[in-house]
Amino acid sequence: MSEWPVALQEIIEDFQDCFDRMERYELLFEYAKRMPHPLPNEEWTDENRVKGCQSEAHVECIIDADTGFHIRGGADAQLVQGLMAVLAIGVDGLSPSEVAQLTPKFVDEMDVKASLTPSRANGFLNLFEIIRSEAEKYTNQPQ
Amino acid sequence: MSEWPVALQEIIEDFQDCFDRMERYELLFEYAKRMPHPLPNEEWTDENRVKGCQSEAHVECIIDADTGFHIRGGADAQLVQGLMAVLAIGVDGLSPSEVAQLTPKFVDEMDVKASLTPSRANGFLNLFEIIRSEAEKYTNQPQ
Amino acid sequence: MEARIEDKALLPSTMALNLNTIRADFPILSRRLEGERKLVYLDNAATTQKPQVVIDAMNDYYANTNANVHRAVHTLAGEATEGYEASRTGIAAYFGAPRDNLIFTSGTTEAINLVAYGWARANLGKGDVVLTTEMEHHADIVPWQILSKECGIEIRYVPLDRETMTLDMEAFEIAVEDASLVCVVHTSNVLGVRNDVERIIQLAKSRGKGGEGAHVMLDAAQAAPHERIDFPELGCDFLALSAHKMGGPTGIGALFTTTDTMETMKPFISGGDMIETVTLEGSTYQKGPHKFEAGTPRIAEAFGWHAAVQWLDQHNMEDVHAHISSLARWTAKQMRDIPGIRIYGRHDLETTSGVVSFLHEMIHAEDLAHLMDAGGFAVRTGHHCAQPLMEALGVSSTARASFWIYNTMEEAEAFVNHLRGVVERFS
Amino acid sequence: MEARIEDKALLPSTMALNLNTIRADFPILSRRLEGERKLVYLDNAATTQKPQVVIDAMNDYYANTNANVHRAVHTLAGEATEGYEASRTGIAAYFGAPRDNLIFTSGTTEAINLVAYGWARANLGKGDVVLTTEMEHHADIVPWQILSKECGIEIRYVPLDRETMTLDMEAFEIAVEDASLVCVVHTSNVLGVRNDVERIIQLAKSRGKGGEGAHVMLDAAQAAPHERIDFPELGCDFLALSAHKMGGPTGIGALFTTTDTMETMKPFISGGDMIETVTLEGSTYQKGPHKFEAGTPRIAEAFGWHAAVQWLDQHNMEDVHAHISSLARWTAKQMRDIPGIRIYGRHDLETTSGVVSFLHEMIHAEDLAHLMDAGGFAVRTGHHCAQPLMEALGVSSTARASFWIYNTMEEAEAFVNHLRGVVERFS
Ligand SMILES: Cc1ncc(COP(=O)(O)O)c(C=O)c1O
Ligand SMILES: Cc1ncc(COP(=O)(O)O)c(C=O)c1O
Repeated sequence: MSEWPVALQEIIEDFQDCFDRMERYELLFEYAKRMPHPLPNEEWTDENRVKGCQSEAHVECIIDADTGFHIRGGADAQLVQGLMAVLAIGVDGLSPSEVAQLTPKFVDEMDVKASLTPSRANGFLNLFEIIRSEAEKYTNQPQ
Repeated sequence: MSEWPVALQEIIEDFQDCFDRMERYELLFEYAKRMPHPLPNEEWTDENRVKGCQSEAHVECIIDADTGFHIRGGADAQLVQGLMAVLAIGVDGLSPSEVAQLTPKFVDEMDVKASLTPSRANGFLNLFEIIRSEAEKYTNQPQ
Repeated sequence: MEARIEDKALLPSTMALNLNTIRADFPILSRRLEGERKLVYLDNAATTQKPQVVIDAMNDYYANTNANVHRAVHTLAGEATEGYEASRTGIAAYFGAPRDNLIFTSGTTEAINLVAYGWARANLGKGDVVLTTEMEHHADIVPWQILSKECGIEIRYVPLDRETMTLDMEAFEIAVEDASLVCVVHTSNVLGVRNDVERIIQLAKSRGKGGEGAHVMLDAAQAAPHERIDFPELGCDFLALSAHKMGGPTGIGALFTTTDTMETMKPFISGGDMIETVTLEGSTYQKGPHKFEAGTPRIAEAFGWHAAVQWLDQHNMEDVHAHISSLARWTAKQMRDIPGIRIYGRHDLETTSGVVSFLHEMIHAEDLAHLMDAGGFAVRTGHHCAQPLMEALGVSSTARASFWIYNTMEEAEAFVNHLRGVVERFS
Repeated sequence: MEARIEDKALLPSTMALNLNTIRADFPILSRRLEGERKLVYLDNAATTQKPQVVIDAMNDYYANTNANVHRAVHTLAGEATEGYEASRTGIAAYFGAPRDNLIFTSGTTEAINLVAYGWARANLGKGDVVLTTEMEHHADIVPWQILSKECGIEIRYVPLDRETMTLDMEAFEIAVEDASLVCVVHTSNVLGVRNDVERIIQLAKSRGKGGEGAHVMLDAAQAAPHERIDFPELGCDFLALSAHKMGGPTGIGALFTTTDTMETMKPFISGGDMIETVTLEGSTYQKGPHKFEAGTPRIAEAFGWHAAVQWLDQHNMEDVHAHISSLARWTAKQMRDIPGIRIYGRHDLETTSGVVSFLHEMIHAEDLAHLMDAGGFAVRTGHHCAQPLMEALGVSSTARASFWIYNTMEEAEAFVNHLRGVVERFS
């Protein structure tokens, strides 16, 4: 099951080292600052909005022939932005087909899921699904 | 507490001799046939209707200077008519002031109350109250 | 004459249900009445009893989870929201429907009012005909009468065929052509008759509104406890239900409607939770069922109803129906032999539900109900909120015994015997 | 800096309540969250927890009594009807009102909709002004917006005085003169502010509608759990409430209205039980509250709510209010010392309810609620169904801690300490 992309695997381990929910939240706040490709507020639109989040969250995917898959995103709540950053760092530079094959199960391994309320979890799943299906569009692998 | 008018006291004892609810119902059916002054269907009007009964029940009071207080009444359900007859026989010929002082407690002593549903009990209490207040109007005793 | 045991051959499928375990699930069935009399509950068409799992689900909600749902972050609110929305999913699935076809209401009555206020007021007007029937419950008559005064729709009633005690389908076929909306009771709460709803829907869709197709609303209050209803398969536009008639709690029910139709509905009850944004100038509404669910929802009730459909789902509803229907048909058959008893309904049809309406030619219906109650038998009497049907039957009320899943052949026999005794003693 | 114990001198009247026995009555309060953390439930303005007696009353109803009410003859139906109507009497009496002033609804939201559909649609039209406020819950805004589109009434809003965080009463005094109906929230669910409802009613009655006197509707959803409301004494025309905010179950609430006003109301939700007679040509309606209570009522819920008012009635509501209010005021005072925290509301007034709305200048409200939840503290975040008020406050949401009768000083201290820790660690 630990067949996660390397960067994601590292993040998972980072979270597994946390002692409790407060520490995991602290780490998420940390990650929120490390969003590799932030999406500035001015670019937040209805189209790139993630539905099902209570707070505002926006995301876009870029696929670059040379550097691979990238997520641009931003959120007003830090915990949301933290989750977004985990994903963005975890998949940064992968091929679209690698991203398309990802499952959201890594969140379980991070032990963060229990700390997410259902509405937050839904928001996260929506986010994940946006990214996965976006990646799928660009993937050459049919099926 | 057994300060009931003689006729009513006899009826109460009649009911107390019953073995169970079915027997009490049988007795009420009997009494239904003994309504001293029946009110024929043709005389059933909105004015003399007893509210709060599910079935139709109608009642009128007559006060005769010589023969005293009398109840004329009729109902389509026999149990209602039976209760009406108990009351009508029990107070027949009393003075209005005697009737006005009556309480509906005699029904408890008859053991019939437990056999009355609340809506039926309400119907009976309405009936009783119509008769009592009618009697009160004709009573010389003030207060 | 005692109930004839050989007639129990009518009851082949009862075997499929384990009535002992079923009865053990319902705490109230072990209640003793005055004089240690056993309760024989035969008022199921008014409301059914609740299995312990339903009571427990609500208990557990209040004792461990209770919080207001939606827009919530804390643990309890998260659990409550999850459970509430899982209830929507589970209940909808029981009716074969996607979760966003289910609008929670306080019952069938509010569900039909939602069709009237939410859909009909927005989509019908002068010249439109709402076609309903003489067999309806008041819940499917009065809202249309009120609406007709307000916006000029015309109401027409398909008559009861007094011979066959079923809807006059020839009259329906003609009347449907003018109808914009057809509102029919799926299964009658008085006669136990199941209308041919498949045909009604098919006719309404193919010939309704001059061939354009009419909308169809089914009042399934009495059908849901009897058969497995698949909302999408039926193909009607609206389906109204109450939880309390199918083992669930009071205070909750549903209107099922299709996504397309839902989009043409105006908000009805409004307030919090159904809006997207509110400004002093105006508001925008949520999409889907939430648009019609204003305010704090019936949270505990949703948990309870969910437990009820899960409980029902343990059983094959065809077996359940066969059991209930054959109890009712056996009982009706026996009752016909009691002098002076007259039965209303079609108890020769296998589709008939658990309802037996009856009268005695001499004993007033209300007296009958009292005399049955004295034996522990809970039967209802009155117009059953169907005065136009009473009118059609030429009576002002009936007594009604109605069976459900937990009733037994022994109860049916005891009922018939007690009734026979009552008739002998009191007529 | 730790919470200053000496400030507890603010809490003189807490002594009057035995919090240990009170807490023992609420099963959920002994629940442990993830990691054996104690639950500190501070989301009482959204919904309160339920004492065991309320849960038991509904249990007992379902396990021993359950039957449909009214028009009923058998034992269970009689007991259910008696209990249901005793609930109406008991709940009405708790609010000082005769039983036939109480119309059961599914909550405050439906109660206000009943005023809009049942009274306003029948009595107001073009040229009439409905005066409400910027402080309202959406339940007291959206129904008026919908009505205004339909029948041309005009809505005006009394502004919030942003300085004092109370209603701008000068603006009210002027605006009331044109108003036919005044709809005001008794106690704000966001600010905890109690409006001067006595004066509002007095002004509306003396100066409203050009001196003729306006009708007044109070949204008492947040007031009922806080103070003893005497409906006749208040002298308003409508009072809307929810059971679930005062220890009762979900799915039930009430509209109180006077006999005279009730007579001027049209039926709203229609169907069985609210009619006198139904014929194919038309129907006549019942008198009194039944006219507005169509269909199978919320029977178990009425039993539960009745138990809740009986439970509350054991306590002196002035002590209860003093306890809750001083907890909230103490907490707000401590919180003002936490760097970056901003409080919304007037916590210098003794009339303030148990609500403390707050924000941190750096930490998003939703993050704050998660971080508090991690400590076991259930607080809510969002617009609290009061977007116009948020707009007036210049924010899009707040975090909100709200106290009720069972909350303790220790919980308030723990809350302040955890919040201080969160702010230190996360900002
Ligand atoms: C002030 C106020 N009004 C109305 C409501 C709506 O109450 P309910 O959701 O119970 O209908 C609430 C509760 O959210 C409230 O706080
Ligand atoms: C056929 C039918 N329709 C509608 C209703 C109304 O249901 P409820 O009272 O639960 O709203 C009933 C129940 O009385 C019914 O039997």
